[in-house]
Amino acid sequence: MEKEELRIGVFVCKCGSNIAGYLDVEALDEYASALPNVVFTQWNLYTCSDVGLDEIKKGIKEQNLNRVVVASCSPRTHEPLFRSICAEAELNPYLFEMVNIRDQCSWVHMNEREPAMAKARDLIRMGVAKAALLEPQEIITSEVEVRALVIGGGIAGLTAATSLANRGFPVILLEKEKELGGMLRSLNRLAPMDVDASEVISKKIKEAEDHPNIDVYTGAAIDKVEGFIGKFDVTFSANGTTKDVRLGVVIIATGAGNLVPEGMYQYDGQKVITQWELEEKLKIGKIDGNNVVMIQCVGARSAERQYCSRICCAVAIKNAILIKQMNPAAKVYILYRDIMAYGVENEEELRKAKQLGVRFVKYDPERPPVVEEDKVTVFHHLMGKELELPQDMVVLSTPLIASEDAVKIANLFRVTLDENKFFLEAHVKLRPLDCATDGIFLCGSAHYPKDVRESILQALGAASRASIPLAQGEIKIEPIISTFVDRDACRGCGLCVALCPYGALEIEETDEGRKANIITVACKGCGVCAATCFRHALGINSFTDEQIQAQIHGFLAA
Amino acid sequence: MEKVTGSNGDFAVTVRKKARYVDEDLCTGCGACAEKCPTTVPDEFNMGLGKRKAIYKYYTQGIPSTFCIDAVHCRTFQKGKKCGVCEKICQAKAIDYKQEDKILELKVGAIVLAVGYDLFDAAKLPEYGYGRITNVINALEFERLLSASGPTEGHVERLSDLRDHELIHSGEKKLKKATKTLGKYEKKHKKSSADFYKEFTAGNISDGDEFAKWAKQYESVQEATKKLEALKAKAEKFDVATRLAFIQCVGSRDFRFNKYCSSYCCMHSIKEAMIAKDHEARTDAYIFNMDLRTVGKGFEEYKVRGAEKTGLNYVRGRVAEITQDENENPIIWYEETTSQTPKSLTVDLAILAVACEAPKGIEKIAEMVGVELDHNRFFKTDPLNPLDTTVPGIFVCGCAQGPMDIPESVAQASSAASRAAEAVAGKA
Amino acid sequence: MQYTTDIRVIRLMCTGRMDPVIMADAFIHGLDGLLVLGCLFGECHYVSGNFNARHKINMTGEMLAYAGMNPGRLSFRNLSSAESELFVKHVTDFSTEIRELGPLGGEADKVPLPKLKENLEIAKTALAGPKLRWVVGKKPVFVDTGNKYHEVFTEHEINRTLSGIVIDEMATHSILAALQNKSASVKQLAKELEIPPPETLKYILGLKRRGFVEMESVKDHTPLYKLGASP
Amino acid sequence: MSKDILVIGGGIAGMQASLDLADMGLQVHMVEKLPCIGGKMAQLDKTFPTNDCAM
Repeated sequence: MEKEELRIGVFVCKCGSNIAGYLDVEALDEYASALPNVVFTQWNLYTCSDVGLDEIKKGIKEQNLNRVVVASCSPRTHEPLFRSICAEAELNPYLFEMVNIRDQCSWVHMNEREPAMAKARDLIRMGVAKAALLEPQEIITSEVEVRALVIGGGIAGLTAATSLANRGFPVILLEKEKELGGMLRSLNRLAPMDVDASEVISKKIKEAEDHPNIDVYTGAAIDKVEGFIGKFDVTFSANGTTKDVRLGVVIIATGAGNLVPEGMYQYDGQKVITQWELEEKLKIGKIDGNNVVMIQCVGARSAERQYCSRICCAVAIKNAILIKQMNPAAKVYILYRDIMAYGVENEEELRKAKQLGVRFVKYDPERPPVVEEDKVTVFHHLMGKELELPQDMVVLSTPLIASEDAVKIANLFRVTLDENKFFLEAHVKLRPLDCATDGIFLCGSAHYPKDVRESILQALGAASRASIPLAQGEIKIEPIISTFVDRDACRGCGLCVALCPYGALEIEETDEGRKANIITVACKGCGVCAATCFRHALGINSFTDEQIQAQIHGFLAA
Repeated sequence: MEKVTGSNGDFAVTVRKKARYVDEDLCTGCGACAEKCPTTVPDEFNMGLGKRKAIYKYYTQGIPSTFCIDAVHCRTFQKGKKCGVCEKICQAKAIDYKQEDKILELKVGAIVLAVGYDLFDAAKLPEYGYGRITNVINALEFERLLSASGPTEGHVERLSDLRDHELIHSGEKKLKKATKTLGKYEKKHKKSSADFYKEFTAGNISDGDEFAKWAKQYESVQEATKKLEALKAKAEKFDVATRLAFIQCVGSRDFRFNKYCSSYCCMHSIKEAMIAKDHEARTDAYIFNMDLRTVGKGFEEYKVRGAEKTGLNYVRGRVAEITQDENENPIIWYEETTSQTPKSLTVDLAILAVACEAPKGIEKIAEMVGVELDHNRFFKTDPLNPLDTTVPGIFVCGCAQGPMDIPESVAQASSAASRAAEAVAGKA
Repeated sequence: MQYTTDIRVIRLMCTGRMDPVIMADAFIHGLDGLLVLGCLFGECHYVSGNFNARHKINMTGEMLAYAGMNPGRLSFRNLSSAESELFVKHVTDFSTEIRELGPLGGEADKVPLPKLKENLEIAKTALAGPKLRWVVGKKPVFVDTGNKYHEVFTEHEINRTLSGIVIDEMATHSILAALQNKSASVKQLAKELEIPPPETLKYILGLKRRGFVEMESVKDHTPLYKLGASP
Repeated sequence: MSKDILVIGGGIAGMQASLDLADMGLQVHMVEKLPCIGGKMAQLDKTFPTNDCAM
């Protein structure tokens, strides 16, 4: 590339009295004019005002400036504005550099005029030194295949698929079982609405199956996944045939599994059963005997499985109520540690259960209940004495555990699982429905145990998140990302690939041998790769080694 | 918002944009105006624990980052005084006392109600003494004490200590002024006040109104000095608050107020206790609870970590009453249910985990948009269509639908977005 | 809020961008102190960038200390974007610490100028080289998922290995620098570089094996070494 | 018929809903009664369960 003559323009802002009250802005302007490559300088009362912005445009046009430096406030608030002004004047916006002499100088050194001036001069000199090395960059765009993949045909997957389809986006829905519906198919009634689970799920299934925008594949398995947001290439087989499809986004709704409490509390699946098995019995309306004892936190909140499965208390309360309603003479005990009846409805159900005569006994995990042939012995934590409860049936509340397919799906899509093998969100609060890998979203119990209402909520939310790239049709990326500064040097060692937190690097075989390939769409520009590469082949646009060093040298060269 | 007409897919909304009295396009957010503003008022962002000016930014990192004038407190607006300091100081010429409310007419296809929640007013529970006992505060107030950007820069101090510091500060100011007055007498009569007072009380000087005034002034200065000294001596012993009691279910799971569980308070208290411990290693925190509802992802682990690593004490039992001792330390009276014994515990601060309630004014909004509320005053929804209100095209998210934590609010917000987008696509 | 005028801020997207070479280079150009400020651990806006930064900064600090610089001149501290008071504390503390240390190459540093800068140049070359960068780069992988043979290492083990490599790298690069203009025997090198002769021999043999040095001649039964023709 | 959407409330939920909708290409009007958006979350110091900063 031919070296053009550098013509740097420096604009120094007074920011009313915010800068000018503590720094001699006109002297800074004069100082800047003597710096290398600086051909034009100007001070403004407010550089960000319409007048100031026009001056920048005029400078670019009339003085042929090819780099612009503004010494004012924080790039956090004003860099986008100044960049867009450069673009309006047909200067590449990435040839702009901002120097903060307000928030980091005049405001914080109000009582030290001379040292503050020295600092302001240094900062401007450093900014000019970096500006001299700036290179033009172009916004990167990548097309998005307008089609979504939803993995899992339970309540979450069905809801997400239907929501996207309603918005007009084509959806492929994969379910590993022969039938859609997931867990809800095996459940009896749902609280607090008191409706049949099968009714709810049949309606959802019909809605999805009849939807012209949804292609449903049951008995499906995913074989291979390649690509990234906007262009996931997925190979799957369903009912003996294999298909290749390209998809823009993916929603993971693979649900969860049930813990079978082998070896705990005399579990036998007959007289000592799980809540899951109780649902089956309730469905056919056959409960033997009058004495039912439920034990909470079986295999949960323990050393080997520390988490609380969230829904089991509500499930136990719901089933206790159903038993009481079927047989008011029944004696139902719930042995618990903490009753997790969170929220409005669950607390109401808890109250209802108590009113119906369901007994709640708090037990200490140090002294768990003991199940025997016809009784359960439990130390009542609050009464401080041992109780013997006769039993005709013991129901164990076991946690939902991660689906057996979680690891496989996670590996295929290169997304992370948490320590309990549930799918991990990108950020607990800011991005609770996104995976860290762009273009992949999650919902339902694949994320963590959830009830029906919460699964529906999350599914709609995931659909919302997934619809964004689909609606935009393309992805725009700030070009401040990883780039090759010396591609020949790269030997394809793969160190950068191992360290990249975004999976934005891969190794490919090229005519010149093994080389790293930057997946620009996935890169966020943190610079870990550049700071690690021992061949010094990688850099970050607008933050190259040379640019950073120019700033440091600029400071020290005073 | 003033008025809503129309139905699904076709709403006309009237919005009143309140005057800020500061031109948002001109204001650079520099803050010179607030520095010079003479009017100080309690800061609602800091739960009244800090101070702000009558021209202010709601909080430092707030958006928009421009300032606005609180016309209720501003001298120019209220007393018709010729203040105008902010107008003079503002170089951007952004102050506009004549700015008026603007009425905007919007045509929209869907409405999302995200009106949030209010905190339960703990003063309704007389037994906990909130509002009466200085060192009983609510969880959000405690949050501001913990915050580095809060009124104490993150040092957890007893509110009574903060009050005493404030008293010392204002007392010193008053004393300075009173001493100045004494000085005037002294100068005039070329006599020290002490000498004068000796003579005066001995009856050597008797006549003259002025002397009586002087003597009175001297007496009050002496008294004020004594009080101030005593207060200062007391303040010297002030330390950060290390004994903390967190009281759960204040206004929640309570038949007198809200029967429901507010969902997030257990975790909130555990978090506050952990952060307090983080700030000050001597912190000894107790969390009084009926059940610790740690039902979210990573919550139970967080609770266990709180006990194991930071030594929080989880006490099962509902607190019966809070009183205070002679040092204004709250005393927590409770039954330790695991040993069936009544007990008491003296702490530096009692923090009430107050319930999450539907916000004030929700009835007005509900009426305006025509949606129904449930019996807890939250917007009514069906668990199987958890975002849809009783009016098609109007959706709800966040705590306006019921208490929930941040991740749930964020997820629900996305869900409501989905529903709203489906609605304007004609498919809701 | 006011703080020291001693600091100049250089903006990076993430501390993960901190290249050991840039850090060494800054001191060579006369910087007295370098403070890297990043997100709190577990709150990195770039997922794991600050963990990477910590590994690199620790290693670089060790290397520069080995080169004779006071390790207090390079520091990594953490805060969130809302903690302005903490920011002030960090920069004020650091400024005080550096003022106590005085200018680079003074009494606080083990090696005085100009020798210190020569040593730092050698350290920079070593920091640019593959060995340290590879091991420090792989550190998170070794600690989290293990090496090729599924051996997972503790952080302590990796740090011990790294310390060893720092010493080796500094020594070998010192030898290479010493041989730049002349040939020398193991004994001469050992004396000049203050490395025990057996160690020097080990490094020379290692360098010879990889072609970085070669034997020039034998004088008085003592081999003389020079830089290799094609490393 | 208008495709615009009105979001009432500028707390975390209102902001997230607005951002999602705007990202989908829809015009969003957000109304907030206080002078700044951010809601109650801005008043929080750190947030559970990761103890990261609320800002």
